[in-house]
Amino acid sequence: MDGMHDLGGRQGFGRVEAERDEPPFHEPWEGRVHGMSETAEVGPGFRHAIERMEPAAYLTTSYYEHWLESIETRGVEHGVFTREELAAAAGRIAAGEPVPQRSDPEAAVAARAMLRPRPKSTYTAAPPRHAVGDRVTVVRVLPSGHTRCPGYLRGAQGVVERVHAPMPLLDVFESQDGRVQPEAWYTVAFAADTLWEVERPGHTVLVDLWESHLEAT
Amino acid sequence: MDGMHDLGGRQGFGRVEAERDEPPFHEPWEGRVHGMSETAEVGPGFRHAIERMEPAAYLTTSYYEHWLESIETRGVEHGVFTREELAAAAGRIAAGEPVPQRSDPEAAVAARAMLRPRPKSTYTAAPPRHAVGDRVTVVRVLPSGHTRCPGYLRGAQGVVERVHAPMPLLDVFESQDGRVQPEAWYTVAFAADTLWEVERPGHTVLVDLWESHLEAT
Amino acid sequence: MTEQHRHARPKSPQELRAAALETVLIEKGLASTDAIDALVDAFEQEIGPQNGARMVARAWVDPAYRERLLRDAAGAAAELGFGGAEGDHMRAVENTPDVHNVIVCTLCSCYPWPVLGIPPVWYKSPPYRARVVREPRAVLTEFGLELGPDVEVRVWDSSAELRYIVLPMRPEGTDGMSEEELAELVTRDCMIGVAVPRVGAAA
Amino acid sequence: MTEQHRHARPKSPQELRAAALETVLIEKGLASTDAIDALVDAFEQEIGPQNGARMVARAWVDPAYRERLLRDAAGAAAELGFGGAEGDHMRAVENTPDVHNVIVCTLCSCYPWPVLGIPPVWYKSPPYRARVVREPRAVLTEFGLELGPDVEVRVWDSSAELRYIVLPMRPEGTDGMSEEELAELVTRDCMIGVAVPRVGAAA
Repeated sequence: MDGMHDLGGRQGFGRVEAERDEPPFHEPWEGRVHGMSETAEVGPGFRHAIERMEPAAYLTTSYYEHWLESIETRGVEHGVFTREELAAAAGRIAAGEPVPQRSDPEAAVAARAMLRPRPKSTYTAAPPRHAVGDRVTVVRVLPSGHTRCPGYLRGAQGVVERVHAPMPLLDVFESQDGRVQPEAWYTVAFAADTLWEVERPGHTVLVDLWESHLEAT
Repeated sequence: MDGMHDLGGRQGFGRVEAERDEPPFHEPWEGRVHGMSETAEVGPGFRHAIERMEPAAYLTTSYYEHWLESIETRGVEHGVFTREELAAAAGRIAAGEPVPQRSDPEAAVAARAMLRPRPKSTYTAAPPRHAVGDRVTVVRVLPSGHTRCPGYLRGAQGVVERVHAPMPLLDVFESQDGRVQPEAWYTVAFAADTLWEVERPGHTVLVDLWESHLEAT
Repeated sequence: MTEQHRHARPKSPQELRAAALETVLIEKGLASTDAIDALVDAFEQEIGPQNGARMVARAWVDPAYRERLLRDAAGAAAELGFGGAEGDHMRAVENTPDVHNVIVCTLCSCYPWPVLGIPPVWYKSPPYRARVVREPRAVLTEFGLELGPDVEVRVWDSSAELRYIVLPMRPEGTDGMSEEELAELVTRDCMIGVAVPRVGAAA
Repeated sequence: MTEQHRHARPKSPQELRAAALETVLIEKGLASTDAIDALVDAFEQEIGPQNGARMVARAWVDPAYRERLLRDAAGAAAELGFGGAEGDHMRAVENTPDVHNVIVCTLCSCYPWPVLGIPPVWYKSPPYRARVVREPRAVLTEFGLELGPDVEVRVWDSSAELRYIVLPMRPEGTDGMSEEELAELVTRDCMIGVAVPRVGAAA
């Protein structure tokens, strides 16, 4: 979707401002949000909930505010909790009540295990239609919902750099309706000067795309 | 350029909020800005100065703030005045000094005449390369500077609906270097379902494009 | 009219910026108070959608004028004394039972000033500019306009040099009306294409 | 560690929102304090660019490991105990005298957590995501990295499911160094591709 999140190649942004010796979380609430996002089940569509943010809100809020928004939006949309429950809890916290504590040692072990090596899922799908070195064209009409194909590639021509084993097309997988559509996927190389008027010498942009994003040239 | 101004087809925006019985200017300063913009010569590039605004600033400021920004930016860039002069004047105004008055009856007459019928310029150029009914493709690599071709059309295919007499290509004309490149221009019709996944039934989007924006299909 | 305002302390940062800019331009001899006043007065007193409405009403009662309007809208506007900046090149696009037209400028806020005046804020807003090219029917519904499924919607993205005005269909039940009465049915929104004229519903 | 924080009144609207959300999730039994704590602790104490740096240093001293890293980065990470969320699929891309690699995620902020930790704010910021695919050399210059005109810049937009890490070139003058000393030269920015390792310049 052509949301504000689809930033590649957009102009008008200023310098990249890097902070020295940056901590993983700048405030404790950021860590709590990260932890909740990874461990609490509030339904699918993590990224799509962020992508649907109103553009000015997207640009003027921080990364972990985006995550917070995503958990809230999905929890409400999937019927896990209501806006009223969030507001009531905020009222109690603002009045000085502490955040309740709940211990679940098994969940803590499982949470830590998410950040250790684990088996990969494998999927079967039709054989890949493209091979390394093939010229491919990105489809021009991209999904209006979630997609892993950046808008700047619409209709662009590239060359297959690598072919990967099948994976679910995430455009569909994240669409919240439970469908899984495994497909071959590819790393595709694009000469930047076929995408934009760019600095010289030109560079190469490489993007991982699924078969649904591509047609043979 | 892919600035924030290039809004066509971008998603995530909310309802269109219409105001009843809206006046031409909501505050007197808006009228002053409109009048200054039309009558004071601060150099070319009116739109490009707005297009270069930082995206969040573009989205969170009003139309006449964009105009104000454009006059300030161009005045400074073209050496007409300095940021320091603007700041000093702001200090005097904030301290209670009135805006000075200057009468120029001839300029007032000329200003009003701008909003009356006036002769059109005519330009000569090579004959148009495309005719009504021709299929054309919008070029994929658009200018990184000012352009009148919206980004959502990159690489799109359409049909010439009308051919117009030559006009300067504004991509170049507004680029502040004085070049004038008259070209044939066209109204081109695009089936919306070739641009985006759209509502049914599909609609047609018609855009005025110059020859430089098009190639034969 | 602005004597009072320009002597009062600015109430907002924007007003202060604008006053500072006017001060600098005046002091450098690059702007004149009365030229700015003349433009403000023109848009506040004379130029607005009533101009376009007169053209539409004329086209409804005078088939030859309608032809000239559709062939050369700037010329047809000039016949009634309208023209100039943002209207040197204009085109009128005609609604029919099969086609409904809507005007937008996705890149900026291009608009035919001489015949419609200053565009409304919503026309200049990101939601309208972003959405109406992609989902015009959804936007029109928000304006209260439901089109039949067989009507082709044409969205004119006037980002170049031609300014557009919609020539709406003359509504039913207006047979006995004078040109002046007809003009009163034609609102700004009808000429942008987010509304259609209705008897007894004019602004 | 957060006992203190969760009993203090929130200092910002974001902190209040986050505390309200945690309250609701805990009260519904959908989250547990110690699972959240476990993830926070993991990123604050254990997981960070020091993991990726160990892999890079190993690859510099062990050609067989380098081969495995380039063929299957997730497998090579697992050899050192690193892996999991946002790193189940990883790829290492190797800088050479002719090719310089840079990592970005234009659509989101995809990043190989198990080997680089939480991405820095600038990596997640609109300026980096918008600009580095279009004008990487300008962005690299802002980071103090000037590449020769003959070097091909490859920008990897990791918006799908594969997470990338740059394998930088081993700098000159490091012949006598141990694997641990080498790892200290490898900063996070070197593995994103906005810097290169320099002797005496490590973070």
